[in-house]
Amino acid sequence: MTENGKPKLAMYWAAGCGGCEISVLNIHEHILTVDEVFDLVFFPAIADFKISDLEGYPDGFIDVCLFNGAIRNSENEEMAELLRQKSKIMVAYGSCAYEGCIPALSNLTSKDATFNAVYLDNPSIDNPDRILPQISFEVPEGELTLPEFYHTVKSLDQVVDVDYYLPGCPPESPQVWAVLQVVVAALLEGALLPPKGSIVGASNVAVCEECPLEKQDKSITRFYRPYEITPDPTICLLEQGIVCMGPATRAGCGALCPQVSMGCRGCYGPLEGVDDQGAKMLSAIASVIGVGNPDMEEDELEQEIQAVVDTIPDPAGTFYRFSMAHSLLRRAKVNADRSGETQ
Amino acid sequence: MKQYALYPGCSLEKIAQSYRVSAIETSRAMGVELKEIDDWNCCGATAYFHVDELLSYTLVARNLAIAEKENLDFVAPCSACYKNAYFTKKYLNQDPELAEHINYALEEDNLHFTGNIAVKHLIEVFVQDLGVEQIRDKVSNPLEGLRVAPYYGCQIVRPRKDHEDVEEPQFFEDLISAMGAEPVDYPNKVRCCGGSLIITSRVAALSLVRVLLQSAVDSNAMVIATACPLCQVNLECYQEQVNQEFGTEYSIPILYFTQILGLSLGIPAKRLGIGTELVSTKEVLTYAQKKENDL
Amino acid sequence: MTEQYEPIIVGFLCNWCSYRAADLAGTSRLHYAPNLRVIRVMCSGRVDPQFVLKALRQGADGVMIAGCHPGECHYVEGNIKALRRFLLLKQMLRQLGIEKERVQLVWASASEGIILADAINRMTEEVRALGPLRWQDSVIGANGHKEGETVQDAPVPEEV
Amino acid sequence: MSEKVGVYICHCGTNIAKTVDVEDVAVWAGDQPDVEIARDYKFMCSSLGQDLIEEDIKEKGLTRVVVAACSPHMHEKTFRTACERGGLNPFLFEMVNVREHNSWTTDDREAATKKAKALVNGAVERVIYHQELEMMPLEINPNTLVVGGGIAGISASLELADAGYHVYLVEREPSIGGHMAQLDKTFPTLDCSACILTPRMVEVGQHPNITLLTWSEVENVEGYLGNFTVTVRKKARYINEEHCTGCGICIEKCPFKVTDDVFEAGLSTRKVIYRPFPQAVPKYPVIDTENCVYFLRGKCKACQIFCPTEPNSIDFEQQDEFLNIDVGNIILATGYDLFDVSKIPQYGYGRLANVFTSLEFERLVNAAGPTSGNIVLRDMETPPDKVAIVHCVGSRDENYHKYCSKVCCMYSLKFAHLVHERLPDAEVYNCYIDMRTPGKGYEEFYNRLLEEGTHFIRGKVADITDSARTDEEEGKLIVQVNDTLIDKQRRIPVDMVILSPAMEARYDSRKITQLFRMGCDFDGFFVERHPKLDPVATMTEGIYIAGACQGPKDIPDSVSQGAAAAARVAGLIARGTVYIEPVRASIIEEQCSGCRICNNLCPYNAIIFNEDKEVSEIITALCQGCGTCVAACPSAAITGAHFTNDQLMSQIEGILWDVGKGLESIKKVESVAEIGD
Repeated sequence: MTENGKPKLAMYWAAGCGGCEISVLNIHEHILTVDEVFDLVFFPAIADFKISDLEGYPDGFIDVCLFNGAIRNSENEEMAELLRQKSKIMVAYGSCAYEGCIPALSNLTSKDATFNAVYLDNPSIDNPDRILPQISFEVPEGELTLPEFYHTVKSLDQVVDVDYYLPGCPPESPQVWAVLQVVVAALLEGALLPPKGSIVGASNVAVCEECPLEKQDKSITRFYRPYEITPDPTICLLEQGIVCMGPATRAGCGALCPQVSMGCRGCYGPLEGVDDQGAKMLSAIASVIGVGNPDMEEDELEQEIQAVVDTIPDPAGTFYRFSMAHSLLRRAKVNADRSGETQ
Repeated sequence: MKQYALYPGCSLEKIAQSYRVSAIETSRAMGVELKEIDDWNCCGATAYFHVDELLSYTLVARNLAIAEKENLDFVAPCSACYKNAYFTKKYLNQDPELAEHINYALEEDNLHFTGNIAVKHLIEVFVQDLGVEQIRDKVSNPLEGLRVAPYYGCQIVRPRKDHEDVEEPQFFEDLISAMGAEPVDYPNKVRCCGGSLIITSRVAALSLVRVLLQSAVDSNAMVIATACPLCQVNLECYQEQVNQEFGTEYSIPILYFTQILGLSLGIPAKRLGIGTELVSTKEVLTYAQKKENDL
Repeated sequence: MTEQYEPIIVGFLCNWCSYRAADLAGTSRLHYAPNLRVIRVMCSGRVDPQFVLKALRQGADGVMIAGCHPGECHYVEGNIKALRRFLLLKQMLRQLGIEKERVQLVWASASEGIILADAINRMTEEVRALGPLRWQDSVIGANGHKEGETVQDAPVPEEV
Repeated sequence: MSEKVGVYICHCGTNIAKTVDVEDVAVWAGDQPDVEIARDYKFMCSSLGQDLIEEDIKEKGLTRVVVAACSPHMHEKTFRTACERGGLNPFLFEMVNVREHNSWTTDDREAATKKAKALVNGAVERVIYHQELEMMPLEINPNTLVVGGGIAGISASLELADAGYHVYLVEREPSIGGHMAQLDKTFPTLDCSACILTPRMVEVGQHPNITLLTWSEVENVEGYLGNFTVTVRKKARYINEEHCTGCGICIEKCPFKVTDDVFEAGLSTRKVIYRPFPQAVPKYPVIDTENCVYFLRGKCKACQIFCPTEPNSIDFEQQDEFLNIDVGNIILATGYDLFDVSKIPQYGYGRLANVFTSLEFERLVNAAGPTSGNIVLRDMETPPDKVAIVHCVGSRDENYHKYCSKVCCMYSLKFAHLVHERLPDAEVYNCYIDMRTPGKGYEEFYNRLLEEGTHFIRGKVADITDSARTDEEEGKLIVQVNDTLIDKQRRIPVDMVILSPAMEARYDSRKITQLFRMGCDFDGFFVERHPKLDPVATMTEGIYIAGACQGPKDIPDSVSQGAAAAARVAGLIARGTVYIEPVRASIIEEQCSGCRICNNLCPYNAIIFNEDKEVSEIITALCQGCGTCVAACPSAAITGAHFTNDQLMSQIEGILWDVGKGLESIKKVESVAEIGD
């Protein structure tokens, strides 16, 4: 804490949608307190900072860095490493930085398939020479460079050491403000910081605890996609056949989505002791499929259950919507021969 | 008019003319056409299979292939032909190399066996395809009081096909009751009639025939109905020799089931080939007399 | 050291049926592929899909879950839940590019040592034909950000 | 987590050492992290082997033990006790199966050794996460339920009752006695069956420790070893058991008769209000509502009118009663059914009058039977001159039952003897495949029959027909059989044929196994825990089986199994509390979100929802430890003792240590920040 003695705050926006920046500004009048308390030293989203400014700071100059967005290309990684070098506390802010989120869903396909869809065969593309972006390109004026597009999207903690995780897509503003208060209390009054690596701004019980919908025994005979059903708003959505990730996702958001009859998507990430949110939810939801009993013949049993399973067309996309990068398998094996398999 | 590919077999050419004639008459009366396969060959009967299995399969496969050309179900009135056709189709379906080998031979006649047609005994056409109810409706001259012993012979039920119970089949009895006649409880109905043994070891075959005749007498049957030309010959033509050999006086008429069925359908006896038997069938005809003349 | 690639398959065997079937195969000296490494669980219903993914991530080339036939589960219906999870997991594994032969569910009662031994042999050959999986190196490692390395035949993106 | 693990690799003589390089595995294990000491030893299960463990724990301060040897089903208990003796909690121990699952299944020494190392490494990684557990005490309710009042059920009940324990004996028929009550004599001693059975029945009827519930069936079973709650439906007898003296006047006066298909096997009739047989226990009759005129058309009531008791014992308004009884153990002795001989049409049963089943002949030859013991044909008058007895009807037969029913040879010999005894000049032909006389005095009994001049024909009967071929066969039943000893087809004319059908499992045995949550085999007989070493126990704790329900057997075996089951139960009751494996699930309340995914997963209803706390809870006593809910809980709030997620996850990592990452084992990557790949 040099010059004016105010703690230094930085926020960077890597592969993300910018919703996290908005969520910081969304803490309403508290933003004034933030401004009063903190000295914004690097916040490209709201003020014109340059990388050279960042490089100019001494190591550890920034007290708190809120890093949001996943690591999609080399620039994201370099900035992450640079910010880590320059910051005392690195916070993986929001689901992208914490566990890959929507960007990481591209791990279900490959870099070439992505380029193919974006730059080559696409109805709105006119690219006869089939030009693809290159990392470096010589022009008379000199060399033009672009960051390298990685095969696999990674979460922040897979490239640098992360101090705290603030889940949510985006994190709920009241949680953001609560975290900032803790940080301020620690920096100014020397209060104790939570142990390194812990998840802040979320509870360690599942969303169901905060969800007001009435819950009974679960026995599901088919699943519906949101457009296929208008659910009873007072009863647990999962029991009505809507895939709701609530049971396998941390609370903290106040169960906003289920209260408007939308199944929880799982953006606050898995609970303590769960290694893979997708597989865990799959296990829970499959166990309560209410079809098939021990007296049936083996193949009839399988057919009946398969019929229910078929009503979830995209299990990977549904169960790994936010935690793909943190899943045990991280990505799909792309050179597998999937020609024979129709989706 | 449902059509079938009729495979008459050698017996129906010569000694079993009456079976052939009565079969065609009764099937036509029941709305079924038995269309004889052209250029059919011998089916190998019971003997040839044990001499050369491959060639006997080829013989039968050729007949099946001809029937397949017209895409009609294969019908054999004689039990031996039926058994050979049934098992040829079964084994060729199970053993693709055998089928390929035989088809290679059939190409000479540009024939090809695929095995996609059904193989049926004539009695199955009546009992299964037409069904007892339909027959009962068509019976215009029910043979009340005529006690008939249903003699299946062995090859219809054995070796085990997909028939009902091999030991206690009932379909022949149902057919007889549909004719208005009375089927007799005939304990030896699936016992062997001696078959070709009648030539090779006469006394053994004759004793088997004797058992069948005695059993019919014990069950006080008036006539034995058969569904196989060889059984008919053994039972009828050798009654005389049985009597000489064992000092018995059997004189039981033996008719084909199609002949008795024909009578019940009101078809005159002559058109059913009745009258040429060695053992007089006059008594049987008295049961069919009533309605015959007003036809 | 035989050059031939020897797949490694992790087997979750339920204590009452398939584990005893494997014991029986042993006591009757049935020789079968030594590629299966067994983990004992009390019931196939205890096998969490996370275990399957963990085994694949740690380098297993295949995973076999073996339980009692439906209707014979010592805990009445543990195997039914295992079947439900397996059928949904199978669908997700295909999206993750894992061939369906790599993760199998087998029923074998305590007296069916032969059936389990045959299933192990069959699965070993099927996985051997598919080749090593080696998730850590060949999938996460290979698809890391090494410069310029492209992956040969990228699949057309699935329309869901 | 650093622990001091002791690893022991057993040679098992040569069983393991022949294929697994045990020394190499021990040396390799020695320098794995957390492994304090690694030894290989010839026979770990020997007392010396166990001492090794004990001493190492004491001297080296081991905190975990891993033994790589045979299947845990063999010696897990042995090594757990060894750990306990060494002062280590027995659950800080993990066993590795390198014999049945490894050395016995391959000759490839290299592969077996590699596999052994992987399995040992998996066990070492797993055992580090083991927690101390205590065996769970379980109070054993001293009452016992015995299902089935045949000789097996009776002997089990008497053994327990005499030992001073209370028994509920439930029997489906109006009286106990089972099939044995229908028999005349018993082989080989020719004791009269009723004479040796009825005293035991009376004993049961009068025993203070036995509550007899006849004409009753078990409807539902809940609970577990030591604490079963059984719902029994006591069907209405329409007789008030307090007042009825058993005088039998009602039976006398009842004007209606029906054929008795159950006890008299259809050979004679019984009244509509009836006792199956005179010595029935209990003595109270039963009204057969399907044939009783009162129940059909509301008239008669003769029995009530003539009943001498005050108040009247006949009570037409009586309803079925449902009793909930609490018992600690259950013994199933539900007996057997006879194979339906009409399924073999060529033997002519049902078509040929004088073809009898063995049960029908037992009634014929029984002094209390319909013919007071005179052996006569179906016309109930003419005695037969020639009798044929056919063994193995439906047994040892590809088309019906492949197994041998064990008792038919002996009772067929008994029948032959009874015919000789009652009809001295009758000829008896026994057609058998192999004469099986395995018991004490059985072979001597067979020799006795030989001396009595029985004709023994070694051949399977082809068929039985009444179509005679010679005068001598006229009017007779002709038994066609291929006499393999003289290699001739024989046609034996006889007057009477007795068929000895196979013993089959009860028609509803599958329903019973679902009711009591235990297993039955393909033929429907109940499955024992171990065919040789544990024939009366089942895979389900607290459920025992005895008698023919476990497989065909004769009276001596049924009695000894009944007593054996009783002894097992008495042992448990005597101990009062039993310690069972602590493999149970439990919910961490703080982590439970009340999502209720687990609520309907438990077949034992051990998971309930606490409405006010809005969390789910597990009744530890009811939980059987299958772990299905542990795997299903989406917030990992349910943990399964001895099979926790950490234990299994680390075991997975352990057994795959040699994959991909070359041979060095993967250092445990700390959970939170995984630095780059």
